[in-house]
Amino acid sequence: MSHIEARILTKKEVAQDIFKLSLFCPEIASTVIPGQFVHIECGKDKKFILRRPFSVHRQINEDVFEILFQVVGKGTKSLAEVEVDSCLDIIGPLGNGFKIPDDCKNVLLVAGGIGVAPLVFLAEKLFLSKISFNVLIGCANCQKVVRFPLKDEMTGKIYFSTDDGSLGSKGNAADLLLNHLRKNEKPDRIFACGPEPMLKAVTSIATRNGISCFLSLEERMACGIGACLSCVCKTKSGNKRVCVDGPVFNAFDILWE
Amino acid sequence: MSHIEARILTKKEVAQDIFKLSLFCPEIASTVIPGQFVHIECGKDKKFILRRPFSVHRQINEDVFEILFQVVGKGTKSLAEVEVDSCLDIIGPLGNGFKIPDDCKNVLLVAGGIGVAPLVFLAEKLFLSKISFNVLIGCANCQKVVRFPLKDEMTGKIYFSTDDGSLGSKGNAADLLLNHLRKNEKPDRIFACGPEPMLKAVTSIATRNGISCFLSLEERMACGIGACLSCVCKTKSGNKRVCVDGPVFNAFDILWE
Amino acid sequence: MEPSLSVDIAGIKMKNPVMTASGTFGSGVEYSDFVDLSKLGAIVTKGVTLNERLGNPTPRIYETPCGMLNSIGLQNKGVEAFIREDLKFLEKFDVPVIVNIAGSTIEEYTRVAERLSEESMVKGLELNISCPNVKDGGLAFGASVKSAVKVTSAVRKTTRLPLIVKLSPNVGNIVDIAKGVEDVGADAVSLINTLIGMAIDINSFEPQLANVFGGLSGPAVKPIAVAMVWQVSQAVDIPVIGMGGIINAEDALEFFLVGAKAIAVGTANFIYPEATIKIINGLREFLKKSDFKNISDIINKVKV
Amino acid sequence: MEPSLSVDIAGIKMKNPVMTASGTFGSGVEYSDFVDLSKLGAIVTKGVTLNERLGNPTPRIYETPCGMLNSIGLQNKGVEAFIREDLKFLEKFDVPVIVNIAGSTIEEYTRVAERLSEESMVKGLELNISCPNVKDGGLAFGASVKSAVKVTSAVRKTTRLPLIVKLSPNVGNIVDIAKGVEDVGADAVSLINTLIGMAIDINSFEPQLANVFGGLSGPAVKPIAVAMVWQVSQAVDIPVIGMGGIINAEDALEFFLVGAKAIAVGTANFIYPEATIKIINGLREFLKKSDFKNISDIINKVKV
Ligand SMILES: Cc1cc2nc3c(=O)[nH]c(=O)nc-3n(C[C@H](O)[C@H](O)[C@H](O)COP(=O)(O)OP(=O)(O)OC[C@H]3O[C@@H](n4cnc5c(N)ncnc54)[C@H](O)[C@@H]3O)c2cc1C
Ligand SMILES: Cc1cc2nc3c(=O)[nH]c(=O)nc-3n(C[C@H](O)[C@H](O)[C@H](O)COP(=O)(O)OP(=O)(O)OC[C@H]3O[C@@H](n4cnc5c(N)ncnc54)[C@H](O)[C@@H]3O)c2cc1C
Ligand SMILES: Cc1cc2nc3c(=O)[nH]c(=O)nc-3n(C[C@H](O)[C@H](O)[C@H](O)COP(=O)(O)O)c2cc1C
Ligand SMILES: Cc1cc2nc3c(=O)[nH]c(=O)nc-3n(C[C@H](O)[C@H](O)[C@H](O)COP(=O)(O)O)c2cc1C
Ligand code: FES
Ligand code: FES
Repeated sequence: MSHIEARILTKKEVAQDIFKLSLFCPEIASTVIPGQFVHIECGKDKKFILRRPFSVHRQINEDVFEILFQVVGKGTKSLAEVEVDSCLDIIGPLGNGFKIPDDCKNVLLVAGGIGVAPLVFLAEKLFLSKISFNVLIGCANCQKVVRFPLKDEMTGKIYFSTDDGSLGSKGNAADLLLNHLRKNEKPDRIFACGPEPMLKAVTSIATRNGISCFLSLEERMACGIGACLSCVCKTKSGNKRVCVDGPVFNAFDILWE
Repeated sequence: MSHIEARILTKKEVAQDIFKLSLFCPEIASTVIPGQFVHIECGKDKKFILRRPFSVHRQINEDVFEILFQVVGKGTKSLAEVEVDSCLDIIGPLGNGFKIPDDCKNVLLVAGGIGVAPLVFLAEKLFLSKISFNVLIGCANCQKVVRFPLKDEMTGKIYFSTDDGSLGSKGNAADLLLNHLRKNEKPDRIFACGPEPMLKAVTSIATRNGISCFLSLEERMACGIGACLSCVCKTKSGNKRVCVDGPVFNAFDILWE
Repeated sequence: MEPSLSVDIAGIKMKNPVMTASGTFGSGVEYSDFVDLSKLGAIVTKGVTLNERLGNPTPRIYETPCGMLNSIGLQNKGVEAFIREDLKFLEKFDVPVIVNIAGSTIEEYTRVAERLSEESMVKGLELNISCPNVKDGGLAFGASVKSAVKVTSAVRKTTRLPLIVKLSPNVGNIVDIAKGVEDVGADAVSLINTLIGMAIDINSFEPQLANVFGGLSGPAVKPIAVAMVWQVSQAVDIPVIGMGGIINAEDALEFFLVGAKAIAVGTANFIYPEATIKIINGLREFLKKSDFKNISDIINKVKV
Repeated sequence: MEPSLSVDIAGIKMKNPVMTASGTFGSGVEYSDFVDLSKLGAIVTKGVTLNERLGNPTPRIYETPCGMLNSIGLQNKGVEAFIREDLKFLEKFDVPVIVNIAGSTIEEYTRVAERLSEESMVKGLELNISCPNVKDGGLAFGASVKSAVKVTSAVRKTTRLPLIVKLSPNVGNIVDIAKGVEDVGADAVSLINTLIGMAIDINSFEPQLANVFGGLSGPAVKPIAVAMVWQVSQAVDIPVIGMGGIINAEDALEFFLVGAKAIAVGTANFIYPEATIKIINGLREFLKKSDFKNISDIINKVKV
């Protein structure tokens, strides 16, 4: 875990209000695993005082990693305005990350909206581990769709759905999942990330189909390192902190409110 | 009086921690008179919420004016970091300005430190009005000295003093004034701007020598337009607001605390 | 159809629920270059006392994180000069004028109230019993239920004008005080006044304000103000005027949602002289966008 | 010569006057990657109750202008697990541990205090009678002189450990409360806890916190905290521990100048995990630069 200044190498608006930053930061890039996140000071100016958590989107090499984020409020707005070559104050890598069991052969990744961010990193790791996978992505509309940068040689297929049907099938990620399970071989495990209603729906589908399922959760965070207890979620084994006990949890352990 | 966005045309560090900005702002540049000031939002980020007042340093033409400022705290620090071509949110022109009576023939300008800012504009007006003048400038040291950009054809002479003797005579602006009055013809009027102790000293010298004397005062300001009553000074005719009743006052009216 | 912003606060009819906060808008004249005063819900003038007051020594303000301290100390020219000059100027505008009044004794409050009640221009009185900036400026009155009730009922007897009591946040029991003044005839309460604060210059070791203490205002205090407005609006039946850190329409909406029937804009005027107008327009836009017909549709509609 | 930062707070010897604020530093373990815990003046742990508490539902925090609201609600694993796990971990560091305790009843306070007094690792107790986030979490105790005195004297009888009482700013008479707890044996007071606040999501009309109210902390509250520390430190003879919005050494200096003998760092830890260490270094630099030999040379030295 480092607290460090990371230089911004590139910045790009990859879809409507969705930005990608690549950061030079060997301390984090060399050790991070998929599902982990970084805690970023989004404005030096102290108009907002707390950091904001973002998943690591891709590990480019030992020195560089990327984040992908959507502008939703003042912190992300300010982050979208940073300049290339300036530095960000970052703490990371944080959290537990996605665990891929050895006997996993066939995996399904399910993303809702910006939930795609950590799954790209995971897909790349799956590819390296020669585990086959498919990707289901639900988005609001085609303008919000982020390219899922699979290398050509990757085995995974990507399926899209949009709420308005402007790309892929019409519907949300859960619809897409239902449909996919109907037509395809049952995966060994589902990894999902996205808004809470979608995660709930995915969990219940996984339950009904008896598929192991892991979710990356989001909660508002202050410290990001387990001290403030702001980010708890209820689980079968009591309150857990999303920042250190998660953000990835076994879906069947979560007690939804 | 306008509330307007002014584009920054140039920015320059003209002396240690002293910056000059030129601003494109016809509304203000075309109407401002020497001694008036502008009220500037120094950071869009709201980390500090109040504007900061700065004298107009020069009227370049009908469209452009300059300010000259010293970095002393967070507002001026942030202002020193603005980028050329970005815009500043400005209210102005504010305040009464220096009055030059018609029978004025020979004027003395006395500046302490950054107090030089409004006097350059005044000097240029005096030159255009064909009124002869001299300038006395006291500074901390030679690194803090700002060039007083008199046109070659201008009649005025400039004398410097520094606290450490690194430029001109050793001493402060009041010493310089005493010395000057001893050797030269008595001016019709003194215009002075600088820190309070210096203004007090100048006032007492002017009093003893029976010279009319006008001062540009500084007080912390919130509104800048006469509403909040934060910027008052005591005068023989009661409390006056530096922002609208001043910033220029007859030195003999001021009741120093 | 344009949504309706008009409200009636204790009989004062306002085009919209956006007022100016006392002491931050002068008497209106200072802002008339930036704001068409007739477009405001109401103008609340700066605090007026019986006789002229010079206020506190300078420095009188200091900026703090997302806020400011002030210790103006009720500088004003006294009620007669106020009527002669400030009220006179406001005659040409079509906007209700509410006069904020302060005093050192109950008698001073009642005399000022009586005098202002003779002026047809005055549409309401706001009783400042919460100024933290002068030893005798009313904070004492606002600090306990007993004294707040005493000054309110005394003023109530001298005027038929709508009477707004401005509450102090520097108390443990703002709800009790609100109920107390309601019981003795206050037509509305307004809150919050400033919070007692202090700042030190670590180079000179001197307080940043000549008066040592000052009143904290601005965005920093907004969460405190919203909480108090919510607590008070649940407890009283008279209208609540909310203020404290309102910079934009979004901020104002928080106050309406927790029960404010009108809001006042203070420190924001210093930052953006047109803040009041921007807030009025922003509220109209919000209602339109969300298909509300009337500002009252959102008042007290927080889901708790 | 290096200036001396060491202080003695009610018999607790500290290398420097920089403590952690309860609830913002976990039990220390969470920060041990960033901070050498042995370098701190003292660690004040998060609030401990007799039995495990689950705390409030989420969202538990919300950011406000230059501040934050929290409604954690005293989540903790209870005093036995705390002793077993957290205290155990802290054994390997050379730093005084002060345990913040809370309860719903006086009996709960005394039982927790009694139990902790058996542990040699515990160098002091901080009585949280000011948590605004649980109905029964002590705010009731901190709201009046009478109840503050009652719980303080009860705990006093059960422990010989240095007893710090943490005061609420949500009162009109913090000075009276401070004097009251001093009279019944408090060895020090610490202030301020958080201010009651609220924020509304104007899109969903819901409060930003599931618990509706939260406690405001961070730079926004600093001027309020400085004013209260000054008022209290003039009124009591026991040491005052100052906190509220301290981000850097300059902020800390304001508190020392108005009479704090030590300070605590809260919200700043979330922003910069090394904030405490930076503040300690900053204080040392300041003393050196200004030729002070001892931190006590600046305590209570504001020129008023
Ligand atoms: C472990 C983790 C990983 C994340 N990874 C990504 C990512 O890769 N890309 C991405 O775009 N976003 C990610 N998020 C969400 C991201 O942190 C929030 O969008 C961001 O904090 C909002 O900040 P803001 O200042 O723009 O919004 P604010 O103005 O603070 O609030 C706007 C909205 O965002 C919500 N929000 C605020 N903080 C959080 C939070 N911590 N988690 C969820 N919602 C929040 C608020 O409730 C509000 O509805 C992640 C969150 C977590 C907890
Ligand atoms: C009418 C007027 C004209 C001015 N013209 C100029 C100018 O041309 N060039 C220039 O460099 N400065 C000028 N000043 C001073 C300038 O406004 C302050 O230096 C500036 O506001 C400091 O802001 P800050 O945020 O950097 O300092 P802060 O961090 O706010 O404070 C740093 C120091 O500056 C002092 N200060 C803060 N506000 C003011 C103020 N309004 N006036 C005086 N001191 C203040 C503080 O007391 C403190 O000691 C003028 C001030 C006035 C009132
Ligand atoms: C400079 C200044 C002067 C004030 N003068 C008065 C006053 O005379 N009477 C009064 O009742 N309130 C006065 N107030 C308090 C404001 O009316 C308002 O209650 C407070 O500032 C909170 O609102 P805000 O955060 O929007 O400024 C004053 C506030 C400021 C900042
Ligand atoms: C997330 C959070 C949790 C807190 N928990 C406690 C607590 O358990 N007990 C307590 O006495 N104070 C608690 N506090 C209050 C702090 O100790 C401190 O008094 C307050 O935050 C002001 O300091 P700051 O502005 O530096 O944060 C908590 C504060 C925060 C922000
Ligand atoms: S964010 Fe502080 S415990 Fe998770
Ligand atoms: S700055 Fe407000 S009256 Fe002068």
